[in-house]
Amino acid sequence: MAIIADLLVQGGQMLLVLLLAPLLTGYLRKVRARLLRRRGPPLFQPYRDLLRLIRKEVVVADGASWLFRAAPYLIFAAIWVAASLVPTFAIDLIFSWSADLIAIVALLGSARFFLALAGLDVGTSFGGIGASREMMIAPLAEPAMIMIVFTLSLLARSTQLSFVVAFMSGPDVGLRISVALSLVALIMVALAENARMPVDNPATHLELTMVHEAMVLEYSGRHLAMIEFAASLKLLLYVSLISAIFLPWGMAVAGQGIEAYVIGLAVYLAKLVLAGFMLAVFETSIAKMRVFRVSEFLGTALMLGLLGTLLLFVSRNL
Amino acid sequence: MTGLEFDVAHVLAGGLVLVSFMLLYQDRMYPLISVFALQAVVLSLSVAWQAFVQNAPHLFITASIALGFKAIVIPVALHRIVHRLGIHRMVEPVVGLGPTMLFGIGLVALSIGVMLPVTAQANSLAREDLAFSLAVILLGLLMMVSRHNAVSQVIGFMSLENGLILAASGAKGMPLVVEISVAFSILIAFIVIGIFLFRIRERFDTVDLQALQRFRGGQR
Amino acid sequence: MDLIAILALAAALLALGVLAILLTRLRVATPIVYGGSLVLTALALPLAIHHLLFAAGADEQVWLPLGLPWLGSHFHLDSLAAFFLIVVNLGAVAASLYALGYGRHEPAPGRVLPFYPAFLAGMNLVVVADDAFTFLLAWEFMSLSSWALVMARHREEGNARAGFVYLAMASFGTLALLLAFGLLAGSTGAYAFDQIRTSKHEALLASLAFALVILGAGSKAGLVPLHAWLPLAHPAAPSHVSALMSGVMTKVAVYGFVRIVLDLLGEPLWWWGMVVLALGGISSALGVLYALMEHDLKRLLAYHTVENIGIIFIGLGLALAFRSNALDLAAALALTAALFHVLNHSLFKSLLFFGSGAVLVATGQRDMERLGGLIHRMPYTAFAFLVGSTAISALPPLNGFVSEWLTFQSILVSPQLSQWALKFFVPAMAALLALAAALAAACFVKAFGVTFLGRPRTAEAAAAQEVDRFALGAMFGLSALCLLAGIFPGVVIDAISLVTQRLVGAQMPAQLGNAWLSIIPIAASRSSYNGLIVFAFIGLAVFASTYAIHRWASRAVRRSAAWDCGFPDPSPRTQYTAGSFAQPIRKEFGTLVFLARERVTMPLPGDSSPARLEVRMRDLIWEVFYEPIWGVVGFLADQLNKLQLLSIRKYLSLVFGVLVLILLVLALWQ
Amino acid sequence: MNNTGLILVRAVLLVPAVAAAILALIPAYKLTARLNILASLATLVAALLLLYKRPAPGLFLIVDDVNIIFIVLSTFVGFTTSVFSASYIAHELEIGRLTPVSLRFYHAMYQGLMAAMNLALVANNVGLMWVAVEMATLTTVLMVGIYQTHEALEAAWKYFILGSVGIGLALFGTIIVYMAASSVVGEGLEAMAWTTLVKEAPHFDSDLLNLAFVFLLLGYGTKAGLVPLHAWLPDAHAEGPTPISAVLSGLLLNVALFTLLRFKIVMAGNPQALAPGPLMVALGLVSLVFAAFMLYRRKDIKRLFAYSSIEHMGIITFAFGMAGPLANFAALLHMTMHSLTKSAIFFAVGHVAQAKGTQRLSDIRGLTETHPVLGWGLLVGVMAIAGLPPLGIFMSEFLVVSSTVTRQPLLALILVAGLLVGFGGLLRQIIGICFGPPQGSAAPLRVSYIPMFAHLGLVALAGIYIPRPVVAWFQHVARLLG
Repeated sequence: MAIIADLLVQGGQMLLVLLLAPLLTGYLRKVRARLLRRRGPPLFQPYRDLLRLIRKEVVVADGASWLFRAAPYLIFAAIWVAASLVPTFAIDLIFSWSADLIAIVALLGSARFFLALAGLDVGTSFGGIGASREMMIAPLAEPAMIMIVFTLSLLARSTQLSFVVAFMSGPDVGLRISVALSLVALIMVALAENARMPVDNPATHLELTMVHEAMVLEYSGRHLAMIEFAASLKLLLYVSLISAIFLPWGMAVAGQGIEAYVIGLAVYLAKLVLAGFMLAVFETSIAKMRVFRVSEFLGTALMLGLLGTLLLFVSRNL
Repeated sequence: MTGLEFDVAHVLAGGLVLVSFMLLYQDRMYPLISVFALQAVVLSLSVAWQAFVQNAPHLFITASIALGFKAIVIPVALHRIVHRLGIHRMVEPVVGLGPTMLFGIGLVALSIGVMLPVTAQANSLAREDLAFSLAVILLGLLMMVSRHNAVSQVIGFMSLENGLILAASGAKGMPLVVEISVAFSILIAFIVIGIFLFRIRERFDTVDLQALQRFRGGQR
Repeated sequence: MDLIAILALAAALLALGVLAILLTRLRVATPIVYGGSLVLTALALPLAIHHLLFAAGADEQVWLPLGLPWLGSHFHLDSLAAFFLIVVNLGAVAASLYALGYGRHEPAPGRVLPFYPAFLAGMNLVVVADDAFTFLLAWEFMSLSSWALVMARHREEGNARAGFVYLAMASFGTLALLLAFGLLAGSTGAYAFDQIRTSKHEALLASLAFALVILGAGSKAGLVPLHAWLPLAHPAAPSHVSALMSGVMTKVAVYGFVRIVLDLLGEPLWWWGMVVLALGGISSALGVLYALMEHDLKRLLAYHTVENIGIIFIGLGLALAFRSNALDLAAALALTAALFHVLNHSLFKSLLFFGSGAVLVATGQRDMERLGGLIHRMPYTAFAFLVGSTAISALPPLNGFVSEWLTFQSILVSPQLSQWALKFFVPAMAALLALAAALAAACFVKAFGVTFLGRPRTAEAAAAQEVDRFALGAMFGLSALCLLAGIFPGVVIDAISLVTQRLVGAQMPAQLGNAWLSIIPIAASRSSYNGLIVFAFIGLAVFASTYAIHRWASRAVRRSAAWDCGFPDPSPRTQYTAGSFAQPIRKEFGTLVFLARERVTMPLPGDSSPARLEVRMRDLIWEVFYEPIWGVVGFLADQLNKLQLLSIRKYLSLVFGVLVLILLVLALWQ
Repeated sequence: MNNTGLILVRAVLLVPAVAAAILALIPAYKLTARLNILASLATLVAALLLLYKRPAPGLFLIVDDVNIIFIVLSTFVGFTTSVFSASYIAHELEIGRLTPVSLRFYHAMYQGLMAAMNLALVANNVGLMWVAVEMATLTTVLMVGIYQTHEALEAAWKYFILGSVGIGLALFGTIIVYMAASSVVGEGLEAMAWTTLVKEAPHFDSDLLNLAFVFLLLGYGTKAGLVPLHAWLPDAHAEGPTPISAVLSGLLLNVALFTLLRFKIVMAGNPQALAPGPLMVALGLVSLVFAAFMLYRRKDIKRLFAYSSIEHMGIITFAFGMAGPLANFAALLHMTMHSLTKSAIFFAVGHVAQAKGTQRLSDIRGLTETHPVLGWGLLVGVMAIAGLPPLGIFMSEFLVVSSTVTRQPLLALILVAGLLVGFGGLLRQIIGICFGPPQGSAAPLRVSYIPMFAHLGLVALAGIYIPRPVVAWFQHVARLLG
């Protein structure tokens, strides 16, 4: 019985992220528009967009291979799995031990790998630009992320997210400079990874500056829907990750009963609202930077992450 | 060994070194050959004295070979070669005669310095003999390396051989085999040198060794 | 029994090589030699597996009256040797199978066939050798036979240089190892490994030997800055040999390092680990950067070997550091990570070289800028290459990820180290490792994307044909192994535990008993990973989403010209190239590492000539380490060569001078 | 009983001597070439029989553990070289470089050289040994000059002058040894017999011995081609007929080193004498390093391998200088292996030069393509000489390096650096010779490769297995050498 309940919770988590992801995107757009004194699209517009795309026919470029058509599913699957492993409203889910933080980072890497390949598949110049720039960003974002993971797991003595979260909500944390450094670094990485301002402008199709959009330029119909959906999921994943680690309160623990889950869910939604709002504020108050400044931006993140790890290595007998 | 015997041997060996210096000093071809003949004479005297002192009659053969062959036959032959090949009459030294002589004196000092402590236990005649013969050998080598002209190099080589014979005769009771072989080897050596001189004459019109260098390609 | 059988198989391989000399002119030689190699190595493989899994405690020793007369040839099969025998023979089986098809395209089989089995025999013998003489004999024999294989395409430009650099470096490595063994054996000449193992070595002497082993084994493995031969030699050989050299021979070098440093030298000093870590970190980062700058597919793969060797050495360095601090369990974890990566790299690097060989056969091209779109013409090769690319990029659920994950886990234990220098150093190496892993992914997006995706850039690429069944069989076999090792890592880890138990006296917890076959390096509360579940999850998600989409979405598909923001250009030359793909990374890292300088020549307004972009990059390692040596050797050779053309008189003066000098010394001495 | 042994020793000496006389008289060159082979074979058979029946040592002749292996080696290489020579000179006659008259001379000198070398090896009397070496020098001088080109004459002249000076120094050394001995043993033949010298060595005046060894080392060292006494060697190898190059490198250098060994054993017997080690080590290292660098700028294939010979003489001298059972064993093994390998290389080189019609390295390219057997054979030979396994020199270099490093790490570093530089030079050249787009004639050559492969086969065998008796002899000699 317990296993079935656990499986249900796990399944619920998977469905939950699926459902919430477009909503978060819509919410962000709405808040951004409001901040810019526009009315903005309705909150549920992303769902409509997805449905619209799914119903449309697919136009596949002449030179596209099977990889082009398979990639959206692979990307979606990898991100979905990663997203469902990040604690949202509860920790200690039944499969949470099957992949730790490092594996989650690597899963996102897989998704990016296939996205970049898909960008190259048709053989257009814009696809190449996107893939090339994406793979310029990744080598800095990933090590930065790994460094952040290191800081956290050295503190928590675990790379398992559930344990990290449990540790962060526990009494042993204290105020640590390393934690602060990694929070800043994580936010920077998250911005870069999700193609947000100031690294990339999700709303642009201006050829010379785009990264993510350039790669998916050739996609249409249901394929594009999958990719857009995956992008929303990834955003949700990062927001959940940040809030789970740095706002670890209110999480349900396995076996606590239904009320805990309900409370967890409510707290989680509140966190999303808060984090989304802050993200939107940040994005509207900053200008996009030149593509080649991105490396400096991410280099800073990497340095912060490394600094955080080093401080831990040196400052404490772990 | 009595004092007189020793003194005579000493004088003769010393004379050989002296003649070596004279060889070094010569800057003209014909006197050079003559001085070489003189050295051969002194050598044969020295060997003969050793034969007498050591009561080793076979050494007289060596002495007479030195006298007949080196003091007479070879100088005459060299005279003719120089004449026939029209070799430049002047010896061309590499460095000035003065420094060469000075270096020679240094070599003599070196050979004495090396030999004297070494042979402390050996009898003194042998010791002196060895020191002098080493000096002659070194001076002969010096002659070979400080002269451009092939004939003077050959003479330097033979002077070196003279030093060897002096040493061999000084070694008491050294089997005859060796002396004869030395003599023969010198004979053969000279014949071979002669053959080569002949061939070199035939092909290069000069015995100056530097002429040989001209035929090196960059092919090595 | 296993050992005797292995030796017999090695002898049979040598005999096969001799047979190949006799058969060179016949066409059947190719199937005979490769088939024979396949059978023989396929026989050796189960023996090695059997020994590792079921006879780990029961070492076998064989003594033959060969080699040094008073020593004889000692051979020894323990779990470490058995593990590397598996790596060697697995690679050999795959390469032989591949070559059954690939070898038919060989222009001059007589230059390959005799050396191929000899090379295999050499690698097998290195692993089982148990005295210094036999070890070095086999080691250098392996180098020599692979050198002959490198020289097989001797007419191609640049191969002469490759051959020269390769064998010169190999010789350098052997001499370094020889010095190391000389130090360890002592003046009595105790060359047998047993004697070396049991004798006590002073710290200074052991450190010297360690440094020499780094030079010797490191140069063979391809550690920066000793890697210079590797990107020259590996691509020059026929592809199945490239696969063996990159995938397997470098692992034999790792074996040599492990055997000597962890087994023979006794207790390590802590700074050994630091040196190895530093070299590993630098190798991994530089190797992948070099690879990114490369357009030649096989050279790119060769540089990735440098990267992966770096990763392996990071693991080994950690193992040494832990061991010197008596943290045996952590050492076991780090060593497991390193050895796991050894196996993984041998699998996917062979696979990738097979793929590049297939491309080479199909198009005659190694230059990526002249390829493209091969996924349409060679779908199976493309799929296998994609699997290999994913694996080498350390992406889950394939095997490359597992070993890097384990390496990260062992890095996370390193705060327990007591030396401050190490504490500072390990996180930096971790960052380098992460950087290398991410760059590797970028590099393989480039390699796969430019070679297989897009549109063909040349007529040869457009006319490519899928390769034969043998080659495909070998590639798919390896792909399957990559996947299996990725989703059942516990099996491999448990096997490696038998090795670490032997070397560092500890082992990781048994993995096969864990629920759901997940792997737990230390404790469930610290970290765990389950390749199987991740794989199942991804499969499930793909299946679910595909099903849902196809169930509810429009299924209409229309083929049309590419959109490309409205400016589609029919010429395939407007595609992104390998060079342009790597340009951002070149800007980020290249200006520092390669002193890359770009110069743009823009035509004046109104001038219709094309703009030109020139990129100049410098290989600093080559310039700093190799060119000066070469320059000094050349200078001295020139100077001494003047002594060749002296006159006889001057030569005599030399003799005279030496005589006088020695006499002077003698006179003064007395 | 012992009579058989004595007859055999005499056969080893007299067969070539008599053959020399006969060959000088017969004009038919095809016949003489065969007779030459026959005589060499007979000598070889006699030498092989010596393995089973040694004569008792006499005042003049001796067969012991020190020389037995070298006698066999010398006669063996002499035999194979005569086989090679037969096919070599046939070609030389064809193109007119040699005339039937000079050939008569050549064969006579060949056997004369064999006789002289065998005499040097079996001589128990140090004076006799000196005479034999001198004879060997003279015969080779004549053979080096046999082509009568400018270069050949120059080479012979250089060889002759330097050789004569060297032999003079060696004689002086021999005289000093006699003096040292005569004051202990008494005057006469006894004082020149090596066996007596060894026995009585502890009582000799050590200072005299030191001095004597200096002269002997420089004298015989000139013959062995040690730098800076080496100048004759490359020219003599390059300009003479290739069989002579093979014999020079393969045998004469060995004989010169062998004489040095005899004296070194005497030195080792005297506890007060200065160890000759440092001197030999220095000369050996200088030779090795110098020759290694000289390999790089070579333009002539025979000169290339001549310098390689200098390099190896350097290694051997170094190893003998280091002394100790391992190094001495290695040096003895190295002498044997080098002799076999280098003569095999010269067999190949001779045919290569004939096939391509030139000795210029830049004109010899892609040999494995134009002449596969020759090219691969040469390659194997060079790999062997470079010390790569599984060939014999690997074992000796292994022992030299590993036994040096514990005692003199710095010397070992120099040694290794020299080896590496030399290897690089040789490798660069051999890659050029054997690989790349072919140049020059590709006309097939009809010659016998048996001598070359016989040597290489032995070298390959020795790399992994050395017969026990040989090991025992070497170990015995290594002990004697201290």
